[in-house]
Parts: sequence; structure tokens; C-alpha cells
Amino acid sequence: QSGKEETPPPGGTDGKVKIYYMQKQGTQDYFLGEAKGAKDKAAALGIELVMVDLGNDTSKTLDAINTAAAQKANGIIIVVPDPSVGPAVVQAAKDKGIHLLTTDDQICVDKPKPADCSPDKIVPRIGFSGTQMGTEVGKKAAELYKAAGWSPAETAIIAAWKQDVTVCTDRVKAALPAFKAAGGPDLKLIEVGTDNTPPDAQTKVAATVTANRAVKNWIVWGCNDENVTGGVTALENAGYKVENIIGVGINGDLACKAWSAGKATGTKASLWLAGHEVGSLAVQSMYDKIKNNKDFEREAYAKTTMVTPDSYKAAGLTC
Amino acid sequence: MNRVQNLSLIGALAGVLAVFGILNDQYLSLSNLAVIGQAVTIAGLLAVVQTAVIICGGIDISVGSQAGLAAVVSSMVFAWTGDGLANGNAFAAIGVAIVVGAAGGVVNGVIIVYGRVNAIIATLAMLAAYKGIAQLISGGRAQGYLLTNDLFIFIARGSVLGVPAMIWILGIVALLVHLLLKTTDIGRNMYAIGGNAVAARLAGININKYIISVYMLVGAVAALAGIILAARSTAGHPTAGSEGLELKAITAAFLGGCAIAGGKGSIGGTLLAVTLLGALEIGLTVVGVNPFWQNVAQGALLVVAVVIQQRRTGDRAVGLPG
Amino acid sequence: MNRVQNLSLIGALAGVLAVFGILNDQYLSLSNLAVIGQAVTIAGLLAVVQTAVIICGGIDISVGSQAGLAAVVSSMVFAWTGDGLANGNAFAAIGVAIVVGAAGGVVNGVIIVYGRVNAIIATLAMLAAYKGIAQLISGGRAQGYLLTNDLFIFIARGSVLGVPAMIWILGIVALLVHLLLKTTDIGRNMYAIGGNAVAARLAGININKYIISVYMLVGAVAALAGIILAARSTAGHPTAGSEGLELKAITAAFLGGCAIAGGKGSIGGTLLAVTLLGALEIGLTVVGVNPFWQNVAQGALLVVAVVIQQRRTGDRAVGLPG
Amino acid sequence: MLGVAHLSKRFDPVQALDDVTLDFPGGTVTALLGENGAGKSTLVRIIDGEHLPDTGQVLLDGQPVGLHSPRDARRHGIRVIPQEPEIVPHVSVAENVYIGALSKGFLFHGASLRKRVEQHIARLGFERMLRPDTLGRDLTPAQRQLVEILRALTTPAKVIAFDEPTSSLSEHEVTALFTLIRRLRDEGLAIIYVSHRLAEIFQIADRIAVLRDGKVAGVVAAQETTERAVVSMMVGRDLTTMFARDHVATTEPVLEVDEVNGISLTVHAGEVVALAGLVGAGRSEFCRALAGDLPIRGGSIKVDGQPVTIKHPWHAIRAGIVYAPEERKAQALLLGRPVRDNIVLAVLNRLRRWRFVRRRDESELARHFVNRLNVRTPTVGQLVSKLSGGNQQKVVLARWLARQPRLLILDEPTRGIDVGAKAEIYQIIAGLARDGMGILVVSSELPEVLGLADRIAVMKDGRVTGVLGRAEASEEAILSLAMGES
Ligand SMILES: Nc1ncnc2c1ncn2[C@@H]1O[C@H](COP(=O)(O)OP(=O)(O)OP(=O)(O)O)[C@@H](O)[C@H]1O
Ligand SMILES: Nc1ncnc2c1ncn2[C@@H]1O[C@H](COP(=O)(O)OP(=O)(O)OP(=O)(O)O)[C@@H](O)[C@H]1O
Ligand SMILES: [Mg+2]
Ligand SMILES: [Mg+2]
Repeated sequence: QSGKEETPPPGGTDGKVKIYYMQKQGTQDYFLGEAKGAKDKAAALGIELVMVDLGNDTSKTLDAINTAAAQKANGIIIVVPDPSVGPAVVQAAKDKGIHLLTTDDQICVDKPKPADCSPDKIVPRIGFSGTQMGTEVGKKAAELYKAAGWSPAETAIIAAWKQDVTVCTDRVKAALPAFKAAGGPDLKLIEVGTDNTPPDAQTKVAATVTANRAVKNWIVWGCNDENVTGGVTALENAGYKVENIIGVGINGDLACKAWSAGKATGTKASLWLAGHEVGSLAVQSMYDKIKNNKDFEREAYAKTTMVTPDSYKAAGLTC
Repeated sequence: MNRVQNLSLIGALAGVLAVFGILNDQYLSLSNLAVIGQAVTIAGLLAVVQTAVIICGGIDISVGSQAGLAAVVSSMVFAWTGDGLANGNAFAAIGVAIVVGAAGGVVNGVIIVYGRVNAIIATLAMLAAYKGIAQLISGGRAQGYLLTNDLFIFIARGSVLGVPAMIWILGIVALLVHLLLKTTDIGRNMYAIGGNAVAARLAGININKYIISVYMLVGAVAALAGIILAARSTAGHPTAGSEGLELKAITAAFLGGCAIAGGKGSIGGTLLAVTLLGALEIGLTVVGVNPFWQNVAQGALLVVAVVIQQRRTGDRAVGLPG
Repeated sequence: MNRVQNLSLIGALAGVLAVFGILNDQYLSLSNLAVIGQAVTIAGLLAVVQTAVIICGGIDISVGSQAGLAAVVSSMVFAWTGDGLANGNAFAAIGVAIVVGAAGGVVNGVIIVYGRVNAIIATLAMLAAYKGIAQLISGGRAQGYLLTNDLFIFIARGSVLGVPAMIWILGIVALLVHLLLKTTDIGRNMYAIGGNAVAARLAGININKYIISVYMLVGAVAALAGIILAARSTAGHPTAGSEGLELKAITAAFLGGCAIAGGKGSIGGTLLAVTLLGALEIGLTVVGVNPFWQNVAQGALLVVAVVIQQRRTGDRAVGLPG
Repeated sequence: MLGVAHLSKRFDPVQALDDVTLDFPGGTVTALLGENGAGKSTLVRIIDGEHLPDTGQVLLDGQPVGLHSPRDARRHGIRVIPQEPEIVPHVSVAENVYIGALSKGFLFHGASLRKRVEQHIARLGFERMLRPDTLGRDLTPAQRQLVEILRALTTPAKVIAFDEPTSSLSEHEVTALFTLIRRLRDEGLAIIYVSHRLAEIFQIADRIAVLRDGKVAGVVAAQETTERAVVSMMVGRDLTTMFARDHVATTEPVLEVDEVNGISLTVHAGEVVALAGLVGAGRSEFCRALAGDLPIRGGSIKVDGQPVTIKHPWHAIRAGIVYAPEERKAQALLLGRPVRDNIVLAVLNRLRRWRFVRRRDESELARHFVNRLNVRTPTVGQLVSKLSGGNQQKVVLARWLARQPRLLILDEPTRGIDVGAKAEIYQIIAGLARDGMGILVVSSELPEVLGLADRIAVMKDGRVTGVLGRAEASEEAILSLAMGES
């Protein structure tokens, strides 16, 4: 076979619902929450759910879809390791006649970059995109910056992320325009490449500070709390006071620890993503599709909250 | 010895298939076996050439990066020869990627032979370097879109006689390398070089040429693996091969009976080992084992498999095994 | 030979310091030198014990996972003995983590010695297994919050006589291992075991005991590294040590003069090598080199350093270097 | 036919060859003699293209040939059997023999190769010693040497250089080898033959060239000289006695072995017992069992009348049994370490305070043994790999003497060692016996066995087939027990 043959669309079900949920970086806190939400919902609905961790391996994605097909799964929910694998995922699911829903990251039916995709070709999705997250971060940073009353000449921004992870890049790149749109001035921006772990972020930011001793106040954002915590810690170690640091994280998992412990920290806010709800909603939507043939919504958003040391408890973030 | 090794691998594989076959009624279905086959293709290609280089007394840790580089290069050439994203010339894309891979292999070989650098250090260094080059030329982003092309679609999804194209590629490469090793003077000389480099040199074998050639072979096949990676994932991503592929390939080679000092190993053993690892991985996923347990299980089973293998040969437990 | 090696490392280090010192006037400032020192501490600790185990003819690829496991264990013990998140007993946390680390090392050693499993395969397998265990017990989540405790704060940020506490820890461990290797009969026997295991056995050395003990030492020190990692990142994350730390440690050991076959190497050389790698990494970051270039530069410089080293010794370029 | 002109080669600080000019005519066996370190192997390696000379050249039929690698030497029809056999461990003997000489292309065929090698083995009369399917790593040192010899026969050659081909062979194989060498000579080949066994030289050589300290000390026709004259040419002085026999064996048993692995044997204080036998007779195996390195099956062992259990080499050492193995480099020496570390390896536990090795005592002890055994080394800090074979052997001896053992087991103690060093080692052995030590020597060289031993136990197929006293011992008696023709 040349690989281009079409298979008939999905048939009815024998009543048994089997869903595969595939996640990139399944060992990260956010995705663990999402997995938990999915499992709880699946248990409540009494359906079979198989979780698969794809790591960052695009090739494993296709293996996992093939496995799901061989296992006669009815539906696949997926967070792709990289959006470029999207068309292959769509094609594979179509070949095998399996319903496809994505969470968190968008994929396109026929383009490797969702940004180039015509809206009707975007696969139905639940969650919050990297660009949306970055926008929230930029907005919050601008708000905190204005409240701090720093002079633009003495302030710089550190953006720390693993530069070959596309969704991280999307988040970070969206933050700056949002910062400016929310009234932030033109500040010196220093991009720092890390491997997305706190120790590495700390090392790299420490070195960056060396080269920028003149800066008095720092804004730190990045791909996630790991980068921001590492960066903020490096600044604190280098002698900067917490008042001179504005760290805005994503996910809240590490920020919340420092806040709970009652320590003053330069991490002033973090965008809490309720992974649990995304997972739960995704499983419910897939169930409705399989059982009742109810169409997916094109875009369903889950709740995200920008939390601060004062608000995180009320928002329901625990750690 | 080698037979014992292969027999215990077959035993372990049969055990894995049986256990998961009982736990899941779809596991032994033809379509799932094809999935296992596809899942092991990339690691299998790298393990096959890794076996060849380990037999020569070397090792290549940079294979994963080389595959990633080839993934990017092939997609970029495809994009350039086309409309900037897709619809390019697949043969040019594949050809350039394989030439770049072979050239990378030669660089590895030259560093090792003429630079007198230990193969582990040299290829560790090149692991970083090739990854960096792939990231640089691609800007860290996925490149091109390959699924507009029939050839790439065939590589990614086609099949012949019901067997997926990827598995055919692995089978053909493995067969060729097997024949090279077992039936040609070149292969026998490779065993001699790895077994005792001084003996080989005194026998008039041009060791340098062999070492550089085998690294070139590794580079070319790693590039082939990278092209398949790109075709499967529709686009070439610079970190495509970096998720521990080299460790998988090396693990399979050793598990399949290669000796770290060289001069020992077979393609059959390596393929068995890589299939065992793949069957295990898919099995654990199918049964829905939590990924954390999968790590523990894979590590533990690898140890158990090798221990059983070793017990069979009845070595004494003194010092470090060779 | 060893002296030549160390001299060329010192030369390379001086070169790196000079180049970056010229490019950036803050690079040679005391505070930046402290940053370099801190950046190399974790890899340095692992490299020091890696040197010990390579001298014995072994290798330990699982050090990164072991560090990650210790990071999780120490933070969890700290959380349990406290209020569930923080404010626990730091001594209990550190003690339990080190005991767990040492036990893990013993498991590695036993698998290698009594299971007759090649050290590379055994520790590769345990790399996956320890990572899985760390993820399992932590549920994959970062654990505890250590910076409520003075001891952990001291480890992470404290300094004595202007030198960061972390660097003191590395210095003390390195000195102890150095003394062990160079001045005790234990160290002598380790060199003997790695240099010629048969001769060592015939000389009455209990090789098994030595191998298991050295892996135990590796486990304990890797645990120490993990505790420092946890303290630095404020919480213990199960994958804390897995980002290529083992490769860094092994690279440093080989670059510092260890031989893959064992019996050769020194702590001084390893520390120089690890410092060289750290100075380079920080230098590239300070100068603002894009991380993709950093990969290329690090790989290339590693090759160049080793090639120069080898050229000095004047080996002929035939076959694989030892 | 083959000649070398003005060859010099320096390995700092040693001038291994110093302006050597020699010729090796076709149809002649030229023996190359000299003490350890005289430069014989260096000369042979230059002819093999393995070393490049600093100055001078190699001439073939009067024409200079550029030899840059062993490959070039092969192309010019030069074959060398190196001093240390180089064996590929994981392939068969057959492939080891044909290494580098397989026909090109997809022609490799195991069975036919095996048959060809079997024929070669039969032609040389080595059938009992060597099978074509055995894996390289399972070969004993003697078998390794046979493989090296067989290699030289696979490709047509004009010149063959044998660098100590018989150092681990016993009488029977030596005879077969000599038949072969004579045939090759009669076919017109130039043969270079290096050996430390003088008796052999006079059996096989037509001409004798002697090297001393890297220079040619003389070239003589074999018929026109005597052993004594050659030896004095080699060492630069007269060597009066090889074997010093002033020790007297007592009746006090040091070692009593009763049915251990089917062998019973007693060694008395002050006695030298030799174990003789053909290649693979099981002598080394028995000794390694006594040393705790191989499992002991059944029987009992007593040292000085006290029963001992030996499960690990450490048990043997503690009981006073020490073993110097037959393969110096592979089994005894730490090649990357200095002489000092090699000597003190087995006595570190006596040289330490707390766990710190006392540097001064260590060096003193090493120096003491270097002086006592006359080890030629600039300092005790010299890397042991830089010493010549004889001196390396003395370092191994020193290691064990430092333990002051009751029973010293020496497996092929003079393998590849020159006459001068040999005489010294014999004297050391005699001196140790005089001091009351029991000594068990494994040797494949009959004159050595006869000259050294008070009693000779002859082994065949893992059994002792007879014990000969001094009076009844002769080469014929030993050989007939060893070959089982009694
Ligand atoms: N690769 C080398 N590196 C350094 N020194 C060497 C090397 N090879 C030989 N030598 C030295 O050169 C000298 C001559 O050595 P060579 O091996 O030629 O002696 P030989 O006559 O063959 O001795 P033997 O009878 O012990 O084999 C010795 O002092 C030896 O230590
Ligand atoms: N490592 C080994 N593996 C397999 N067989 C072995 C091994 N070592 C020895 N043997 C076999 O055991 C038998 C006895 O060998 P041993 O070395 O004791 O003989 P030997 O009398 O010392 O002869 P040699 O002159 O060869 O040293 C031989 O048949 C030999 O092939
Ligand atoms: Mg010699
Ligand atoms: Mg023997």
C-alpha cells in the first residue's frame, strides 16, 4: 500500500468505550493534574482510559496512535510533543477511524504550524494555548511593574526557557507584546536558554546577572515555574532584594510552595492552570462524542487564574 | 555462547509476548505486532549500526543527534526545492540528508582515528555538536512539511505485503549489515579489529580506513533513521532523535551480546534485543501501566534478562564482567 | 603523561578564562568565579566519584537518577518530619537520603559483581529504574519546600570565608576521595583492580568487596549532590538530576585523564576538567551566545582539548585510541 | 636478500638500536641473540613496519624499501611472528590464522577455512595441541604461539622473522617447528630466529648475530662457535655456571597435597619441585587451583602440617602459598603503575598505618628488593611497562618474596628471559631454597627442569604420571612420561 488509502469513517460502538489519552511530558506537574482529572472522570463514567506519556518524542506519538488503533480504541485525546506532528496525528487517527480531540496545544489538519492554519482546519481543542498563557503573563508583569514604580532605565527582563521546545517559545514570545500592550515600557530583554529545570535556570541566570550588574530591578518570566523559580533564586543569591524582583510564573506549582511556607520571594505571581479540569472536560467531551455523537466544540477553554501570594488560597490552589 | 545469549533473548521475548498476550487480548493481534515493529524501527536501525561499530571496538553516542540533524536537513531541502514549506524533491531531500549523515560519520571517525580521541568522548562531544548544528540551522523549530510527497507518505504509512514500509527498511538494512559482518572479508576484519587491534594491524589490515568507514556507515544509517523520523512526524524537528535514542541503541547492542571491548556481537542478537525492548514498552503501555512504573519495570527487566543470560554461561562472580 | 594531561587542561582553562575575561569585564570578578564554582559543584561531585569508579574499571551511568531520587527523598523526609511541606528535620532528611543513596549504590554493585552484568548495561538499566522510583514515590511532583531551614539555606546560599558553601562541600569531598586514592592502601588496590583485575585477584585483593564499596560511595555522594540540587531548587524534583548530569560527569572524568579500561585517572585532573567545562558554559552564557551555538561550541572545544592533549603524547594515529 | 643498514631507534631514554647493519641471506637461518633489552624485538618490529627507524633503512634484494606499516611489510613478503602472540579473542583459531588474509568479497566460508587450517595444523604435527574451532580467548599461551606460527604460513613470504616462537612451547612442538623452519629455509626463504634458548640456537641456526645494548656485537657461523663464546659475546663477560645447586632439601614437608583435583604431591622445605609436561597437560591449572584462583575439588591441602582451606587467592596467600603466573603482562603486572607499586601490591596491609600507606617504608621496601634481585631500573618510580622482560619477571618475584611465603609457585619463570637474567633467577631460586622455602616450578624447558629441580613431577592430561628424582631424571624419561608412552 502506498499509505494514501482512505479507511471508512468510524463505525458505531459495541457499547464499550475505550479512550487513549496521550500527553507530552507526562511527568510534569501540570500534566499529572490533567491525567488525574481525566482518570477521575473516566472512573465516574465507567469507561476505560489508557494514559500514555509521550515525553518529547514525536516518533512515539505515532506509535501510540497505532497502538490505540490496534487496541480498538474509540477515541484519542492528545497533547502533542510538538505541533509539527499534528498533520500526521490527524491523518493516522483518520486512517484508523478514531475520534480525535486535543488538549492544551493546538494542531492543524494540514499545516505543521497552527499559526498558519485556517481556523476551520484546527483540530477541536480544550485548554489554553501557549500564546494565551504568555499574554496573561505579560499583562500581569506590566501591572506589577507599574505598581512597583521602577525606572525603565534600571530595569531589565529575563525570559528563560528551553529554546527548542516550540510551545515554550510560543509562551515566552507572547509575553512581551502583552507587556507593552498593557502599558509596559520598552525594557531591555535578555533571553536565557535553559533546560527547563530550576538548577539550570539558576546557573544560567546567575551568569546573566554577572554580565548585567548595572540593572537594579528585574522582571523574570519563562516557560514555567521551574524557570522562574530558578531565575528568581539566582537573583536573590546575587544579592537582589525581593522588592527588586518581579517573577511571573506559569502553573503555580513551585510558587505556591514558597508562598505556603510564608517566605518572601521574588515570585510575585503565577498563572495557575487547572489541569485537572482540562483532563476532566476532555474525557467528558470525548464520551459525549462516542456515546451520543455530540460534536466537539471547536475551542473549549478551561479555567485559568492568575494567582498571587494573597489570592492563591482563595483560588483553590494547593501544594 | 552466542547461541545461549540468543536463546535466552528468545525466551525472554516469548515470555513478554505471552504475559502481555494474556493480560490484553489485542496484544498479539497482527496490527499490534506491526505497531511493535514500527515502534522499534528507528531504534533498530541505530542499534544495527551501533552493533557494527561496537564490533570494531568503537561506540557512537552521537547517533541520536545525527538522526535529528538528518531530520532537519531532509525537511529543509524538501522545503527549499519546493514552495518553501512542502512539495519539494524527495530524492534530493533524502540524498542530501544521507550525504550529510555520512560526512558527519566521517568527521567522527577522523576525530577518533587521527585525533586519537577515545570514541566515547569524541562521540559525546559530537552528540552536543550535531544537536547544536541541527538547532542552529532550524532555529530550534520544526521544518518543512513532508506529507505532500508520495515517497514520504509511503515511508511513513505505506506497507508491502501487509508489512509496514518502515519494517522493510529495517529488515533490509539489518540483512545487509548482517551479510557484511558474517560473509565478507570486510566483516571478518571488523571482528578482528575489535577483538585485537594490534593483531589486526600486524596482519596488515588498514585499521584507520575501516574505522572511518564504519563511522561513515553509522552516519548514513542514522540519517536514514532521521529521515524516517521526519516522515513519520510530518516535519523535521532538531531534537527528533534526542529522546534517549542513543541509549536505546546501545542498550540493545549490549543486551544482544556485544562486548564493550569489541570483537563480539551479532545483528540477530541486537534485533532480538531491540524487539524485546519494544515489545516490553508497547506491552506496558497497552496494559496501562503508569509511566513511572514503566521506567522501573524496564530497568529491572533489563537487569534480570542480562543476569539470567550471564548465569547461563556460568561465569564466576569475581570482579567486573568483561 | 598525567602531568602533561593536567598541564594542557590548565592551559585550556587559562585560555577560556582569558578569552571570556577580555570579552566581558565582569567574567573574572569574584562573584562570577563563585557562580562558576557553584555551577560545577553538582557535576563536580558526580565526576569525582565517577573518577573513583572508573579507576576501578567500572562506570556509573545512573548517578543522575540517584541524585534525583535523593532530592525527592530528602525533601519528602523534610516535609514529613515537619508540617507536611516544610519546617522538618534537616538532619533526618539528609541522613535518610544518603542512606538510600548508599543502598542504591550497593544494589548497582551487587548486580554488577554477582549478576555478572556489564557495568554500562547495569547502570543504564538502573538509570531508568531509579528515575522511575523517584517519580513513583513523589507522584512525579516536586516535593517539600526546603528554604525554611537554616541548614538548607546555608547549603544553597551560604558561604564561609567568602567561598560559597557548595564549593566547600565539593572541595572537601574531592580532597577526601583524593586522599583515599593516593595515600591509602584502599586507593592503591583500586588502581590495581582497574589496571589488571587478574593480577589484583591473584594478589589476594577481594575485588568484589571493593567494587561494591566503590559503588556504595558513588551512591552516597550522588545523594549528597541530590540534596544540594533540592536545596538549590527549593524543592526536590524527581527528574532533578536527569538532564544529562551523568554525561557531564563522565565527560569530565575522561577529559581529566581517566582511561575507559580503568586503572588510570586522578581527582585533580577531573576537577580541572569539570571546571573547564563550567567556565566555558558560564562564559558562553555571560557573553550571550545563543544556546544552540553553545552546544556546538562545547562539543567542538571538547574535541579540540582532547586532540591537543593526545597530540602532545605523540601517539601514532593507527586504530582506536585506548 | 634482506638487509638493514645503519638502523637507529631511540625510545627515550633508551637507545634501543644504535647504527645496526646486518644482512639476512636467503636460504639461511640467522639467529639473533642478545640480552633482554638488547634491541632484538625492536629490530624485528622495524622489519615488520611496526616501528619506524629514526635513521637507517631496510633493504630488500639490495633496494631500500619504505616500510610504514605492517601492511607494507606484508606486501613485500615479510612476515613476523611477534614476541607476544596477538590473538583475536572471540573468533576461532581458523579465523585467527587467516586474519587479514581472507580472500576478498563474499567468499568467507567457515567450513572450507576450517578445513584448510586443519590441514596446516596436521602438516605441522600440532593436531594434539590445537583445534581449528577453539575460540581465541580459550587458548593457552602455548597454543597462542602455535597460532602465530600458523599465520606465517598462510601467505607466501620471502622473509620470516620468529621473535621467540618457542618461549612457551615444549620439546615436542619445538621439534615440529624446527622441521618446518628447515623446510622453509630449503625453499630459499630468509629466516630470522630470535630466542633465549641457546641449545635451540645451535640446533637450528646457520649464522648467529649478537646484539648488545643496541649495537651489533658480532656475527659468526654457528658451526664455528660455542655456546660459551656466544654467551660471553652477549653479556660481555664469561658466565660460568647457570645453575647454582648449593641448597639441600630437607624432609620437612611445606606443602602436602592429597588428591586435590586428582593430584597428590609433596614439596619439602628447601626443595625445588618441577612440574613438567606437554602443552595443556594441566600444570598451570593445578597451580592456579593451589593459589585459590580456580575451584578446588576434593582432597586436602596442608601447609607446614596445618590443614588449610583455599577458596580465594587471599586464603592461599595467608597460608603462605604464592603464585607467579605464566603470563606476566596479562596476569601479574600493573603495566600503568611504577615498579614500586607493583612490588608492594601484596604487602600493602603491612605497610600502612591506619589506612595510610607509609610512603617511605614503601619505597624502602621496593628499593630493597630492587637491589636484592638486581632489577635494572633507574628508580623505583619507573613505569614497569618500560622494563625489559627479565626485569619485569624480577619485579613479579619481588612482589611475592616481600610476602615471605612458605611455598613459592613459579609458572614458567624464565619465559622470554635472556641467559644472564635466567642465571640470576636460577640463583635467586636456589637462594630461596637454601633459606628453607619450598618451591614449585612449572617449566616447559627441559634443561631448566633438569638443572633446577630436586624432584620432577611429570603431568599428562591433568594427572601426575610419575615423579622422578634427580638421579633418574633425563630428557628421555620426562618425555616418555609426558607423552604417556611408558
Ligand atoms: N614501545 C617502547 N617504548 C619505550 N621503550 C621501548 C619500547 N619498546 C622497546 N623499548 C625499550 O627498548 C629496548 C630494546 O627493547 P627490545 O624489546 O627490542 O629488546 P629485546 O632484545 O627484544 O629484549 P627481550 O629479550 O626482553 O625481548 C629496551 O630497553 C626496551 O625497554
Ligand atoms: N581459560 C580456559 N578456558 C578453557 N580451557 C582452558 C583454559 N585454561 C586452560 N584450559 C585448558 O585446560 C587444559 C590445561 O591447561 P594448562 O594451562 O593448565 O596447561 P599447562 O600444562 O600449563 O600447559 P601450557 O604449557 O599451555 O601452560 C588445556 O587443555 C587448556 O586448553
Ligand atoms: Mg624481545
Ligand atoms: Mg601453563
